[in-house]
Amino acid sequence: MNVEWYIVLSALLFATGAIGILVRRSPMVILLCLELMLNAGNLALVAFSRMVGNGQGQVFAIVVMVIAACEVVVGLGLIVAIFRRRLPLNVDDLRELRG
Amino acid sequence: MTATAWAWLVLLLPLLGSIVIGLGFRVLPAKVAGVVGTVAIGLAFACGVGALLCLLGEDPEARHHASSLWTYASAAGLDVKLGIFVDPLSVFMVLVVTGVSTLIHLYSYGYMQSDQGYHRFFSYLNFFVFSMLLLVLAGNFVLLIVGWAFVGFASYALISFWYRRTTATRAGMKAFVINVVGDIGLTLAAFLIFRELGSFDYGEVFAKAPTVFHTNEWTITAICLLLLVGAFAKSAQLPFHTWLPDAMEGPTPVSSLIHAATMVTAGVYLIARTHVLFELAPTAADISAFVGLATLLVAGTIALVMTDLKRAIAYSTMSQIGYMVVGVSIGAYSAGMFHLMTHAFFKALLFMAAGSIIAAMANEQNIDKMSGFGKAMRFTSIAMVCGGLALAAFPGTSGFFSKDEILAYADARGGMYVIFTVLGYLGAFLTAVYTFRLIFRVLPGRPCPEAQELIDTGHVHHAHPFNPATGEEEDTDVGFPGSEHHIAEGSPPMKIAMGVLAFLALFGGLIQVPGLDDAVTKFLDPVFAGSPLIAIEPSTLADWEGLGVGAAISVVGIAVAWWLYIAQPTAPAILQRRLKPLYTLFANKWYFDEAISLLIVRPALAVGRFANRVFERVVVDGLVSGTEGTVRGAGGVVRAVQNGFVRSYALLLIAGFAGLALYFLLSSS
Amino acid sequence: MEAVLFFLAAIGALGGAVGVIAMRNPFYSVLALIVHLFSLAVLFLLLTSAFVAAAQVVVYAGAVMVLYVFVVAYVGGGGESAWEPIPGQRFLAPLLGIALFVELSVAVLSSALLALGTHGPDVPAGFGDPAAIGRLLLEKFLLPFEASSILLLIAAVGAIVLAGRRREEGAGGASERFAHEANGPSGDSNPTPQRRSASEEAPPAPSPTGVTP
Amino acid sequence: MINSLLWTPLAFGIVGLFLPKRATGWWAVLGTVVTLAIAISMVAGFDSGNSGLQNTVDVAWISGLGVDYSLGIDGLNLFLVVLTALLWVGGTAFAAFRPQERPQLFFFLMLVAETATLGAFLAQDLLLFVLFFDLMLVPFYFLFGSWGSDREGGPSAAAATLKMMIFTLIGSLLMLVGAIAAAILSADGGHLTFSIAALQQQGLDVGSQRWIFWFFAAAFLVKMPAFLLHGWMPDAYRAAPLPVLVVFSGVLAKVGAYGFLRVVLPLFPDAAIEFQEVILVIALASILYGSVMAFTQTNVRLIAGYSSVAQLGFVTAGIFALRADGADGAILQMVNHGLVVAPIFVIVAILVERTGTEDIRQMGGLALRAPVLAALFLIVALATLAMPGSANFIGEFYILNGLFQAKIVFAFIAISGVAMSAYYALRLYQHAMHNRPASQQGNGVASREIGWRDGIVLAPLVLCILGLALYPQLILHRTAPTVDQTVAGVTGGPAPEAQLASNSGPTGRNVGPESTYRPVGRGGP
Amino acid sequence: MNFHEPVIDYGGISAVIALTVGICVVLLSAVFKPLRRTAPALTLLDLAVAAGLLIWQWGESKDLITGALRLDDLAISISLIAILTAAFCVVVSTREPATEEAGSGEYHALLLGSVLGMVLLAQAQNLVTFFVAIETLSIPLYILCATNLRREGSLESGLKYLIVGSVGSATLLYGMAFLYGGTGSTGFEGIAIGIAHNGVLGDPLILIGIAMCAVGLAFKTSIAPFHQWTPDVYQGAPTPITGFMAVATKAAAFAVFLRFFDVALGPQVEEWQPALAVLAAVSIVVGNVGALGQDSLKRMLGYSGVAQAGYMLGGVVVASEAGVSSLVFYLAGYAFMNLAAFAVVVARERETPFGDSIRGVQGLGAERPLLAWPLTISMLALAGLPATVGFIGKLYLIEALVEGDYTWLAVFIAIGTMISLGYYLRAVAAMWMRPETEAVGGTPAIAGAAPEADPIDPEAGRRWYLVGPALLAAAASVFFGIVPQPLVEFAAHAGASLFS
Repeated sequence: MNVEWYIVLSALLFATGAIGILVRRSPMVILLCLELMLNAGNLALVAFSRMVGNGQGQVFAIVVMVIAACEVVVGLGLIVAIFRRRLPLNVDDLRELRG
Repeated sequence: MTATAWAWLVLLLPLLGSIVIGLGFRVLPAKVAGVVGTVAIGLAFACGVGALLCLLGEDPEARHHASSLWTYASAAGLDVKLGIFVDPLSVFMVLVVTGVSTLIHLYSYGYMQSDQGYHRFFSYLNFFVFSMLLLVLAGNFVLLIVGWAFVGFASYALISFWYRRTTATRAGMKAFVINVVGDIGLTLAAFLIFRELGSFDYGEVFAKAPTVFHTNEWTITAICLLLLVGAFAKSAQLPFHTWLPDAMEGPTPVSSLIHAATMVTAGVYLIARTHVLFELAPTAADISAFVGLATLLVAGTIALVMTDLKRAIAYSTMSQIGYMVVGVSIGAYSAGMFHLMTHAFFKALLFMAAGSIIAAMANEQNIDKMSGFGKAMRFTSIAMVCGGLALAAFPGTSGFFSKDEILAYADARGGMYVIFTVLGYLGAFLTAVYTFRLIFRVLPGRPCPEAQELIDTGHVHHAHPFNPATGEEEDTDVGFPGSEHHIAEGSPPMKIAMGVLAFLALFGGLIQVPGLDDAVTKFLDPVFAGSPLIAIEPSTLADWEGLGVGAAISVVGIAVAWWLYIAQPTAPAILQRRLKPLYTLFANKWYFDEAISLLIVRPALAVGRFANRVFERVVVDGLVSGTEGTVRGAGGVVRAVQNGFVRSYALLLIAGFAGLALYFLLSSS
Repeated sequence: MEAVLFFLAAIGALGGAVGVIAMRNPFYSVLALIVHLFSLAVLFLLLTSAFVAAAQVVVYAGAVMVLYVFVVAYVGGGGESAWEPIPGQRFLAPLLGIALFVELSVAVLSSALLALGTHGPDVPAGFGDPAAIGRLLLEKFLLPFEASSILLLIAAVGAIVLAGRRREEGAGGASERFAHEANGPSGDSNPTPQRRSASEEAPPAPSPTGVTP
Repeated sequence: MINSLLWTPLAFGIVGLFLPKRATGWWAVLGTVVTLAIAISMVAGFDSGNSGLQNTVDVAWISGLGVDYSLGIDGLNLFLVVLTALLWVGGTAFAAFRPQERPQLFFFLMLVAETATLGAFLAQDLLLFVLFFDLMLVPFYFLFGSWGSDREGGPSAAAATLKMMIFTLIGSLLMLVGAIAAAILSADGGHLTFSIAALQQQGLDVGSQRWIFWFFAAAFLVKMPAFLLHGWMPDAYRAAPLPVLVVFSGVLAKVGAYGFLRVVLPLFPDAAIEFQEVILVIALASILYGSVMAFTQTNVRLIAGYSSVAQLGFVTAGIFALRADGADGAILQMVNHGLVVAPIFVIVAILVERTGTEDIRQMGGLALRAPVLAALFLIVALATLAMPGSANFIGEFYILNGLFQAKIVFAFIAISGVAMSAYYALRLYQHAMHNRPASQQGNGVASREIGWRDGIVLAPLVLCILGLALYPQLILHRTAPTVDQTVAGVTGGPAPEAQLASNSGPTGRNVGPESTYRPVGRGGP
Repeated sequence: MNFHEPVIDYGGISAVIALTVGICVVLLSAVFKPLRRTAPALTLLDLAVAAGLLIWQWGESKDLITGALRLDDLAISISLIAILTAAFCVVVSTREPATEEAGSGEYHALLLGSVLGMVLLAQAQNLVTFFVAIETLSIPLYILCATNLRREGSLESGLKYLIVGSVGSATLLYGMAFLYGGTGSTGFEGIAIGIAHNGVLGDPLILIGIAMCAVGLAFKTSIAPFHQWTPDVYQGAPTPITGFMAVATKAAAFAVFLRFFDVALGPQVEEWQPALAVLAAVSIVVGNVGALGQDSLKRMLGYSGVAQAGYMLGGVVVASEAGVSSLVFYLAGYAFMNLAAFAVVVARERETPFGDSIRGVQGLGAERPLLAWPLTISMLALAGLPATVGFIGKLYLIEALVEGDYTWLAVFIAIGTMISLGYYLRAVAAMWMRPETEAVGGTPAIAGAAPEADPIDPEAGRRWYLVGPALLAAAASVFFGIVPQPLVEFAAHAGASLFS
């Protein structure tokens, strides 16, 4: 298969993730959508790494996984904290700061 | 001591007097102030005589000296020195001014007694004399303008001397502003002269002018017309005359000195001084002559119907100045100056007499309410008659010779200038009529209550002073002579002043009688020596013919007045009804005030109101608030977009990215 | 054969992704994501990067997802109300998504880079196997490698800070001061006016006041 | 020397911060007096024949950016510096005589303002000029805002001041850009310098001159303020505390006009010639509009304010006659106007204290009990309306003459402003001093003679007016050389005389000896 | 195939090591009860050490660890700014509720982590390092923003920052992927060479990559329209953290912005220059108008930060040595101005019930001159008035812009500054020109007007650890406004090092 297929696929995933962030209101799902976007990036990286034939992209992808994990951890931590504060788990209700 | 040294003294003395009195108003007693003021002017007159003698000592060709103290303002090619120019003309003016002023100071010394503003009055009066002398002695146009404006200010200060009279302050403002217009005319003329001749100095200018300009070239004409603006504003010629009648709000000595004898004749002096230029621009000269003629007639007609004593005399002043303007414009320079001198005598005299009568009437100026002062105030009435005769050019009086000399010259010059002779005589007739109208209304007849009171008690009428224009009461603490004011002709100084002037008014003309002697002409000749017009010289015969006609006219005029106001007291009323439109025209002073307010004052104020109410609010503030509004509006938008929804933030972020990406895609090769 | 695999995996990945954003219940979204991740792993294998694929399965589908499941179970994944408070969002979001996709693919397809059209060069055996990646990590990318480890530490600390129960056992005198304040004005005892009373009692329920403009 | 002149006020101000409340005012006055002394000694030591800079200071300040700390005195700024020092003495003393709240801060700001203003006048480095130009505003912002008076129905002092700040900074920020652009473009790649003299040497292409000119013009016209850009003036003037207004109206407007002479003419000569008419039109508009507004206003502050708009219009017109005489007159007029407007505001303050109102319709009749005040006021009023015989007249005379010789039509329009000035100046005087006392119009007017305190503030200023009236040459012959050189730099004419000959038309055709007046010659053929 | 151990210049990375060690030490200090109180001191010590090591390396210019990092004066100067800010933040955080809730040790460890990220970011010259660093910078901040756990605003800001920030990172990552794909390299030089010689110059692939990286960085530097997180997060976060973010994040992000665009993307300068210029103009306008009429000082400073970022972006746009120097100078000055302001806000929100609302500073001039002066100076400096470092900074930037033929952007800066007076002077006016609002007792509503609260500390306005930093920062911003030469040289070195 040509590399561009992979890239286009990743673009599709990226867009999907973006849409998800825009339409979903549960912070958890939004975190999932972030994962989607990052993974799209990973896919692109790996595909390119295959294309240019050096492993740097793959290493990058691995690092990205780690980072994604970190973000997830922190994100979930926040969600738990919010839950503890008895605030609604809905990003639309968190809009005390505005204007 | 040279003539210029004397001249500097002449300038210095009144200034000193003014400063001393002004600064000492707390310490000097009133009498001292009066004495200081009068003496200062008297000494100035003496110095003037000194200068005269110096000049007479020299040969006629050399009778002109320039002298300067220090460089006043000199940069970038302009060079203005604090310099004076002494020649027969200026000395002549100096003598007239200082002479008359001395007498009027003397008069005021008595007249203004018990006026709270005594110091102020004399300080102003001295300052005025100083300014006037500066005007006549100035050695360059800039200094001329300075003097010009100073006299304007002095007249303003003295017109609104009783500054709680709103009418007085308004009149002062009017006089000042119109005079400033005159100054502007002079200033522009000076600029133009500088542009053409590169100098402001009389000497240089008059020397260069004939070599630089062709006759009637537009520039020189423009210069002369601008000069005329100045001259007319100062000398109350049409259409700048409206301030003069209002100026009568000032104390009577002021009217007599400034608005009759001296300042208002400055215009005449100016034309005579710059005759070199005017001869290069005959058109301008003729215009000026015709304006003078028009003023002469218009003012005469108005004076016919004026019921306010002082205003009537003021109009007659205008018309007499009309004669002088005609004279100096058509080339009868020495005649014009001669009339200026005689006029100073008899007009000052008339005002003094009027002053003491008005004082006796406790400020009442309406002649309809006056009568019978002949018995009540003999001295005054004699003085008034003398003045009247001179004004009416009664044969033998000073006015008789001076006026007719002008008309004779016009006749001699011939051509269209004959018009001036003819209409001049018409004016003379009017003069005779209105002058004696006043006299016959005021002096003879059954004494009015005030006059009666004077006869019985020897006291002038006591009344709380009021403003004749509005009838509102004066508050006497401002310096308005209070009800304890007893001076009419009472005080010796006033009598002396009036006496001397009466003598001069009657016999002052004898120094220049056609065929017998011509002191004035001979003295002034060197000044005008270069002028071709001087050559025109009416024959003595022609002169005497003119004198004959003049005499006849004046006698007839007086007779008509007698018939109208003594013989047939009802006649005037009938005439008024017969000539209704004419009468209203005259009574409303030919509607000049109305016209001016319609054409200039109202529009200016309207513009001001517009600027204030509309422009400032809408445009200027609009500029501010408009931009401010836009910015704040944008701020509102930004804050509205900042709606607190994290998802819409993400939306904007991605949208921004999409836009950026689009740009880059388009710019990709 | 490879093409078939690709398409299967692609469909899987895409389906998973769509599932993530389509499912009302977060729990199902998580499951959808797991599908997505597995199919990605397959794609990685197709791209001859075994190690990444392995990491994908182990780290992601394993650890991370477990974490998710736990949290979802803890906070309880309530569905979302259907109506959209932000005007235009529902319409713009897909539009932008599509625009994004179009732009990206245009960029890729219109690129002059020939290699894109190829399968990629023939790579030596062992390309992308643990040894190769390991060498890269320890030689060229030593620093990012170490740095990311620190990052993990920090994230862990963060998680503790945010989620850890550290109210009762105060940290030093200072936080004792703070502890008594905690149940001072802040405690439920005296609700101050600004407080959202609705969101007080029923924790997860979306509060009405939240969405009122 | 020049450094001490610049920094003395600041030094005194800082010390004053730590003095007890009562002492601080007098300390500040002392500071201003010392400054004045230094300034006067500079005049004494000034070489009037020399057109170049004198006792200059020039050290690198930010070498990285090519900014130097360079000061200097020449004909352009000499007397403006003296004026500044003088008016500050007056304003500070006037304030010191009255109780101020938070006096330390007040006088500190006053003195900072003086240093900033002096800096703007002394700076010979373009950026230093811009810096001081902006810095001037800061202390005045605080003085107006904190010590000013809110107006019921109008904006608060803070709001009015903010408006002023933004307005006046509009220009000066653009000016900053313009200054940098001017330096960089004229250096193009070479050594970057902001020294005005150096920039003048390097020259600038016409294209860039055009827009940079407007950036500077904007700054200066707003500061003056010129017609249409004066929107900030009314509110600010009504809010400002009067002692501050004395120096503000007296000096700050001049900085704008001065900027034209110091910066615009030397650096952008071609643009100056190209846009001469445009600026002249603005100037005329300012003259007419300012005058008209001045004689329709009833608030004394605004009458004074709008009259300055008109006066600054004259100054601008004089500068943009682009002739030596016009520019000479402009500088003279700047000093004169400073000398008259400051006492006017002092008098306004006194009037307000006496009558309790700022509306001239409520005043009147004060002259009766306060003849001295009336006399001083009269002198100032006459000077304001450029009474011939006053230095103001010479100033306007030079200006208008320059304008007349350069653009005759403009001169005719401009001169109408003179008549109007006569009206509004006298109107102000009469309403306050003459007519029926306001007491008879209902409200009580305490007609009181001027106290010795205000006397010693007012008298020196009036004496300066009189002195200059007698000998304006004092200023003219010191400024002339520099001005001539500056203008010649624009018009390219070498010397004023030659240029005069060229501009003043038929003088060339004068033949015949420069004899004194000898009545000879036949007038015309 | 055998393993080549990479050469490691320990001197070069000494600062990084110091910070890493510091994190661990501070964390451990939290574990042992007796050491709990020492965390701030340890942090300061560690920061000092790191700063010292960096200064020791001043003037160096070398690649570290196989090109992962580049240590040069630009990196060092930016790192120093970040460290300075962090130190300030530590001091001001004393007695900050957030530190109590997060636990002093953790709080400071996270802070150090963020600093580590910044130092790495300033030196990064390799996509992977770049990405890791930027995350190391951000993730601790996500947490720190939320550390004021009992305040809804704090949590909200944390979550918002996390979500939007991750979107930004994802975009950045994707862009990096494209660049890597287009050039086959992850090193900055490699990318530059790749772009120049792979025949992909101006290729859509590259350009999209650039666009995405630009978005990612614009987000971090809060350039409009990617700025929207800024006001909310600034307002919600604990004030000391806000101060830290406002300055340090910007500094680090701009450092990599410069390095990445000027070095790696240099060949494409023609394409990205105008785009960035437009972004700069947009954020100047948006930031300034947005800040008008904001009642929350922190929010106002947030918007003003957007505007200031717009000004600074100008330094990147011109892609010249002068640009870099001016940017570094401005950042340094910006640090002083902002820190002064934030210190005052901290003090006021602790001692008044108004939180960071502008009402909190009304009448400050009379009540607390020692707080009023710093805030006044910082406002005037931010407004770019003369005799402050702000003026010189603008001057420097404008000079760079004009030199780089971006005069129109300079004009934008001028106009923006004009608008900015509208809100900076509003604060000043509140301090000096309003009657003091008597502080009715009650609970201080720390930013976001949250109900939960600590009792008022009426002495907060006199605490040395609040007044001291404020005065120092203010003094510095005046000092460098009058004697800018040292700072100018500092910046000049930084600029030179990138273009040597």
